Amino acid sequence: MNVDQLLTNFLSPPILFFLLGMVATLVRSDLELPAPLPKILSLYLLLAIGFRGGVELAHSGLTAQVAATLGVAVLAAVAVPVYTYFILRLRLDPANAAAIAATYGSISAVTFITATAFLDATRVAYSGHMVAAMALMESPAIVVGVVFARLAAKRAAAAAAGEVEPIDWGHIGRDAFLNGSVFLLVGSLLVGAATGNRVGSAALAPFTDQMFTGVLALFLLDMGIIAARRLGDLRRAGIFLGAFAILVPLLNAALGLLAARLLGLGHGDALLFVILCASASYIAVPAAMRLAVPEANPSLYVTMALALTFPFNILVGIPLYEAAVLAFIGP
Amino acid sequence: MNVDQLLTNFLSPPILFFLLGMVATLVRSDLELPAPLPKILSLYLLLAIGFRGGVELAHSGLTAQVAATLGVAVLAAVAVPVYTYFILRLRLDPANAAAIAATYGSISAVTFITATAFLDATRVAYSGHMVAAMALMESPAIVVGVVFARLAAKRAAAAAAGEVEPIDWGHIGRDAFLNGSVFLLVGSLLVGAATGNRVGSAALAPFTDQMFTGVLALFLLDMGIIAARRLGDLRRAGIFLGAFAILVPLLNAALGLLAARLLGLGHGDALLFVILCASASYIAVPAAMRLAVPEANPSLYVTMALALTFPFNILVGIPLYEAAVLAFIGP
Amino acid sequence: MNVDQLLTNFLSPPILFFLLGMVATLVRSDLELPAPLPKILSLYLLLAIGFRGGVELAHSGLTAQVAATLGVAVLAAVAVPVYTYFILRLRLDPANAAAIAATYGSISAVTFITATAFLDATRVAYSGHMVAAMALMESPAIVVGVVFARLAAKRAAAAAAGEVEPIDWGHIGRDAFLNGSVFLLVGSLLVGAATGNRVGSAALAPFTDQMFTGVLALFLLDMGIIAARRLGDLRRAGIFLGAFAILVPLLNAALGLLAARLLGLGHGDALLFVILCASASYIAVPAAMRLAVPEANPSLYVTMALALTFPFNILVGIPLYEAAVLAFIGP
Amino acid sequence: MQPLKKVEIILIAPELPKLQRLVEKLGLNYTVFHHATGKGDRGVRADDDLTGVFTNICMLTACREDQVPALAEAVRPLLKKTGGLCLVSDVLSLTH
Amino acid sequence: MQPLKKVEIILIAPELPKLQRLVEKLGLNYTVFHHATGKGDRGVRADDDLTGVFTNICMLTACREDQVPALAEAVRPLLKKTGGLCLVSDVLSLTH
Amino acid sequence: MQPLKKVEIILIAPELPKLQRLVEKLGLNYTVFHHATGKGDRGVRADDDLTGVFTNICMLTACREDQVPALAEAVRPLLKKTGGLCLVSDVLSLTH
Ligand SMILES: Nc1ncnc2c1ncn2[C@@H]1O[C@H](COP(=O)(O)O)[C@@H](O)[C@H]1O
Ligand SMILES: Nc1ncnc2c1ncn2[C@@H]1O[C@H](COP(=O)(O)O)[C@@H](O)[C@H]1O
Ligand SMILES: Nc1ncnc2c1ncn2[C@@H]1O[C@H](COP(=O)(O)O)[C@@H](O)[C@H]1O
Ligand code: NA
Ligand code: NA
Ligand code: NA
Repeated sequence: MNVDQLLTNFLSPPILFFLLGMVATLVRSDLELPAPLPKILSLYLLLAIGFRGGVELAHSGLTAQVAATLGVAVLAAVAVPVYTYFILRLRLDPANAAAIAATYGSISAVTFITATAFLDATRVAYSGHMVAAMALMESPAIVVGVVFARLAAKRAAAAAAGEVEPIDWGHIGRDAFLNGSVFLLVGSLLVGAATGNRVGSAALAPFTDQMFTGVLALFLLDMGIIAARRLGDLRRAGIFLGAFAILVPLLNAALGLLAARLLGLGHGDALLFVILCASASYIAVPAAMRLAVPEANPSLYVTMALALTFPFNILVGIPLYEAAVLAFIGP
Repeated sequence: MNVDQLLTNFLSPPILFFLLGMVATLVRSDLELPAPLPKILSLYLLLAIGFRGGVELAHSGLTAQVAATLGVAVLAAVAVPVYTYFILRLRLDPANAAAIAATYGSISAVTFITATAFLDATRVAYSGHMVAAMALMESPAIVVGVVFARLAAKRAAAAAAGEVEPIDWGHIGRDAFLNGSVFLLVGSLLVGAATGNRVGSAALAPFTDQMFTGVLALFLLDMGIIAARRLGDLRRAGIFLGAFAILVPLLNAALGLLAARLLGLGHGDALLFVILCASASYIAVPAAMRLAVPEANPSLYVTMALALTFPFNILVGIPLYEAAVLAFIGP
Repeated sequence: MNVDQLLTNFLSPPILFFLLGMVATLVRSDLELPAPLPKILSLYLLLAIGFRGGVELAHSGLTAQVAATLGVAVLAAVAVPVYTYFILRLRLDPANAAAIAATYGSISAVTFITATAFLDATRVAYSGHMVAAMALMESPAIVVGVVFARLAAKRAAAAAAGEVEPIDWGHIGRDAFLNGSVFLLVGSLLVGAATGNRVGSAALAPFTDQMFTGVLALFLLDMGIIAARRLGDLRRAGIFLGAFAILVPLLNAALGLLAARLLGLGHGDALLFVILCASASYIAVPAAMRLAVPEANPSLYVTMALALTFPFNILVGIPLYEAAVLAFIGP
Repeated sequence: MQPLKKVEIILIAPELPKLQRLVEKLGLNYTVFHHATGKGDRGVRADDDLTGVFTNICMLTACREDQVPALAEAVRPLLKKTGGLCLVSDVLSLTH
Repeated sequence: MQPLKKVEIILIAPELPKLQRLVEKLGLNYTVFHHATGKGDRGVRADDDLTGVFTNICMLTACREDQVPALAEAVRPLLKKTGGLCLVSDVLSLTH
Repeated sequence: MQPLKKVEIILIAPELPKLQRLVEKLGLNYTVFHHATGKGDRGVRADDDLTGVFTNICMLTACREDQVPALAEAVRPLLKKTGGLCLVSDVLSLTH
């Protein structure tokens, strides 16, 4: 990866505000974004990225390649938590293995959004259906994770001849496919797709487009603050999970790059697909796991995704994957 | 009403986000806008609509027709709660009758704003003093409602030979004319009118104009969520109040249309005047009634306005009234 | 000061919204901006003014005059709390004297920002490093104030032969230089300076520039509300502190004007330097004093800065100082 | 440790100013918790009503036993009018 | 003044709907305090996790002594599953 | 049901980290309620001061009787410095 890409990424306001947030925590400044501002900012980002993606989708329309991309996206979202689960079981109990597998099988919308900002800054085109791909990749891992956890619990209960509470699939499905962030993303995508070709949608543009980078910067400031707060918990995670939080994203990125190549994705779409595979969820999945798999320890799965994988992806990952895409797929 | 009007209204992002919010609640997604975001959004909308109306008022100035319009607006705001009170007394106790009458005598700023967005989308002009009309129509119904409730309470107390706490007019007046939403709307209108012809005001435009549709969409998303939440309470309201929540707005719209015709209002202003008459308050009035008429049941008057009248007006009402205006007043 | 300047300042939306807020409280309207909105707005203003100043700094670069200005700024920020402390000791105990001295030695970012809005409206140029000057002037007074308070406490304890808790310099330094508002202002300045000459920074402009006046207006609305709420406490402050809250800013303004002349600052920069000297802190300093000097009474130092000095500066001060700058330094 | 009575008053939010005035008239210190939701005889009080007047506040005041009756009398009419709750219990207060 | 039991239930926020359903089934009135943070055997619950599901709520319900056992039984499984606290104490309720 | 002491500590918000450190040193679990306003000997604490440092927090901790003295000693200096309140009462804790 050449120096200029690194700089373009590093010297972009959003990234610098992320670092600023980390510094704030490390020097023990009392800077913080008062709740519920972070929640509000993430709602805005989901609405805006969804709506913009939908509008572009309305312009481009659904092609065979689009369908193929979406299919592969779902496939990846199911495959990743399965293979990672078995890796994790080498060291962890089923509950924690399942929760972490789900975390890395799902995606991080903000990582994706930061990558789109990088592409915008480097004037590289990407298509709206990648947002649809992101939406489709958020939920499957949750279901996979919960299933693994429950099956293990069943076996344990059977062994102990105790009884286990029956699986409430309706609840799990709701957590997976209807949780606030997934629903808002998909809904905004549909609204954008439905109105994209009509005059009305233009009226939303100043809100969804012009504010976008600014809100992202503000949100990353907060992400930096809370990511740094969790650095302390990393010790508890240990060397195995620490390595996992860096190596598995790299591996998933490689697999994603391969898939992108086979799908014949262009430069921008390829990078976004790679970042989706490499990213880990710290919103939708933890929210679901907290209730569906209460035995799992949040300070493991949230910390890994937030304090290691997220910073790694936006600071090192984006330019690294960009270089790989250029080398492997071309501009 | 021709299909295209319906579509222009339906396929506008704000309306679709409203429907999205309703769906979110109906499918039991946990999507919600964290408090105090909805309050913040409504403060913004009142400030923006007030300021923009004031600026336009500064440009157009006060004419005889403007004065006449404002006079008729106040008249309507006094007449409606009076006649509806007696209709409601057929079935309800004085307290609830008074609260509901006040609700329908007053107006809904967001319904008005949604109508302006519709006019913007269909490129129909309207004038700034309609915002002044809206401001004037918000309070009178509150006073009328409280007076009816207190007089009834007095009679009841006299009959029971018990004593009734004296009416605190100062408090009622403050609730009616100085409650936060009315005050901000009027104040912003005055600020806009005072600065409209000076360079300074332009600096506010990006904030008050460009963000407007986006914020409206976000607010309607929340309105959809909370409106759907109250659908369950409708059963309690019963068939009489259910019919009231649809028919009275239609009747008021018809009266409003007549008045608009007599006032010689143009297309845009006529539609806005009609929507003001047809709309019911779910912010200013409930806030006032809750304290001034505590015996009245909020799950009646809030639910009717929020779960029936508001959705009816923005989904069906706007295109319907538009068609009526076109037929009865012309483009 | 000629009438037109007064009008340009008075008839600007931000100022009128400030007055609107004061009126809201005085007529006992229940209008208020729900927490944490005011905190959010001030975070935005600090981020935006910092970033914009940094971008301009990146364009202009550091000159000898810039360095000189910053040096004098720090000097002023140290000198003012020292001399005011001894004035205040004539009537007050050390703790309150120290807290008030710190309040007037530091600056008010919002007063500064309102002045920049005034300059923008009157099309007068000013330079980005004035934001750096503001950042440098925020903290020193806090240290000075705490030192005075602690030395006095030491003497008292020695006299009473009691023991006094040792000064926690790390904590004081953090409160002074790393408190949220200072940190965000400086950080945003650095981010702006680092990215100002790169394409990426432009993406932030709509957020930091176009929303700016609107957010300022909204924030001043809240400032008006809470300033008026504290008018009642003024009685407790008494005539001495009342006079102090007006005369000391005027004196500091005069000294600032002299310094600006000696530094050879231009029209815009001179006005900003004067307003910095004249303004008093009601955020960073109170936050620090509350913990470092708990014996001091907040309803004195916060009330003076918020209910007297701030309104005086933005309503009368800005046009007054502007006239003085024009007379003493020229256009 | 000084024995006191802890009085907790749950009231609808917009009545808080009135409650504060009358508690201050009795010379009592107090703490207020905001944005509480709840359900009572008069129905649900949620936080999603745009008006902000439908949430509850909870005022906690620790006072001497002999101050309770006056407080109770002062609060009762408020509870009568818009509903709510007033609980009294025994506590020990750490003297500092 | 009527003697009642005050029951305080601290639970993780997203379980609130379930808790409300089961308290309402017992016909009890209640007040809920939101956005509480804390530390327990299962670690810290802060308010900075973007998901909003890691904060606690505290439900306060004043009920008759004979209603407590049923409430306790109903709450126990929730506490078992996601942790929390349930405290019972004596109070006098101001009758209005 | 296990008999415990309920300790409620009201303190100015920015002192919370210090309070948490010292309660955790005693190995106690706790719950914190935020953004409480109030009035005490040192004046009013409202939520409208832009700094956010003038509101109160209330920490609730249920502990064994023998843990109370140490807690009281640890808290007293904080109360002395910036004011506040510390109340102790008897509760039964639902064992789960
Ligand atoms: N028994 C109770 N326990 C706890 N909170 C109560 C109780 N009764 C009433 N409340 C609170 O007081 C508010 C008003 O009560 P009510 O006047 O009965 O509608 C309710 O919304 C609850 O927050
Ligand atoms: N002894 C206690 N005192 C106060 N709050 C507690 C106590 N134990 C648990 N909690 C609260 O209950 C939540 C869950 O507790 P736990 O299940 O022990 O992790 C914690 O986050 C605390 O807010
Ligand atoms: N008797 C009391 N009852 C309830 N809250 C109190 C009491 N005394 C003090 N407080 C709370 O503690 C804070 C500081 O008290 P003080 O140090 O007396 O100013 C006040 O703002 C109140 O929130
Ligand atoms: Na992934
Ligand atoms: Na109406
Ligand atoms: Na100063």
